[in-house]
Amino acid sequence: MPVVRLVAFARLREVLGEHREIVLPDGANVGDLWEALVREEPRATALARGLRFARNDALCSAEMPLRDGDEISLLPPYGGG
Amino acid sequence: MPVVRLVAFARLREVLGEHREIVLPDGANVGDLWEALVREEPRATALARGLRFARNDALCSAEMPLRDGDEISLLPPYGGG
Amino acid sequence: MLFEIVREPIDLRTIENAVLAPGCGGVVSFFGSVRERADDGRAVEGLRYEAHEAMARASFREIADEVRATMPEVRLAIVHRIGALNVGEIAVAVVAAAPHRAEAFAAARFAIDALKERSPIWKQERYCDGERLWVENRFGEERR
Amino acid sequence: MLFEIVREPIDLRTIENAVLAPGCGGVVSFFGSVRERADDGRAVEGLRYEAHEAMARASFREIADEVRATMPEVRLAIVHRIGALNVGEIAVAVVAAAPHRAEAFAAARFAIDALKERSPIWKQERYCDGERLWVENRFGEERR
Repeated sequence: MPVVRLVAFARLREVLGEHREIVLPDGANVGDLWEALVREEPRATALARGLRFARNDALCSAEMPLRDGDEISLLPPYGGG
Repeated sequence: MPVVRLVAFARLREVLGEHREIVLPDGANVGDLWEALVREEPRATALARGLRFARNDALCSAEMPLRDGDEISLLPPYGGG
Repeated sequence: MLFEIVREPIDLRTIENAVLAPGCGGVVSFFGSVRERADDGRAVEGLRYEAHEAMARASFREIADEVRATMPEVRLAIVHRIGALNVGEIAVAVVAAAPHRAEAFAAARFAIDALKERSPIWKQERYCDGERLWVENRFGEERR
Repeated sequence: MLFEIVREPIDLRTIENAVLAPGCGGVVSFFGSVRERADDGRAVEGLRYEAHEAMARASFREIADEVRATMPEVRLAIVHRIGALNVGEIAVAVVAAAPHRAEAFAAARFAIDALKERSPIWKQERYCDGERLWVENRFGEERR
């Protein structure tokens, strides 16, 4: 079962905390991780709009399979500049 | 007979000198002044392309009549910036 | 060439010096600073920025690579500050140096537009009335 | 707002400070400096600029008036140095501050283009081989 490290930013950090480790079933992908987080913290549901994922510092899709040791970032819509 | 002060810039300054006073016949205009200068200094002829005139710090046409005490500037094509 | 996320005040001269070269006669600098009023007119006390730092730096380098693909002579720097900023402080600086001014303008404009669209950086406005709001960049409509 | 012909080195920070205002979040600075090579590749020792100072200052103010006619919130500064300049020194600086970056970019670009076209300023290039040449701005084709 893969253990991944989660990093959340901005609004999502406020709801989910900045860092945590999560254990997921074998074969789980990034979308499954998000579903698990939303079940645990329903306030995150409202923050799905415009959400992007990154795996080990590269943007990835919700279909990306998780591997043990991955760092998964949750990136809400950007506001830099 | 109007006496005008002539101010020349860049290439024209090198040929005509920076400042001088010139006496012109009554009724002369800025174009007449230029013709008088060219007669006196034929090297100025080659510098007529793109030449602009100003009378007392405002652009003017060659048809502008000269008045006693006018300052007439000879402005070759610009190169600022 | 300089691509950084910093926590200290931004010094524009240092950034300009990083891109200047004897062949670059035209330099365009853009900097964005904290305004005293939000777009809706509310009084702003300050901002707080955060970033995915590794991805943000990578996005700056990617933006510069794209600029150089069409304008190989352009030298570019992109620096964004994170943490707490007061009104008047510089949040972001983009400097483009090029032999000719058209390229310097085009590169600086492209870089700041691309940064707002694709760099993982977030802004929280902190208003004088105590409220705090995460503000997203909108597209097709300008915020700064 | 600052419209000057100067004989001393240009300090960009002073010019930027002259246009900064708490409501202006976006600032675009253009500066043009002396390149070590002319457009034809010849090695440049330095430049010499001269100006009809009163008319040049008046043209800067006129350019700023035109900018404000379409973009009333823009604050603009235009400064040109005259006299002898060495390679690397700043000849001209245009700074535009505005609430939004699109206007700051548009104003700075308009101002430097307009200056080259209509401000009575002349440039003599002095080459390392000893030759000196008065160089005109060409239009439809860029020089810097």
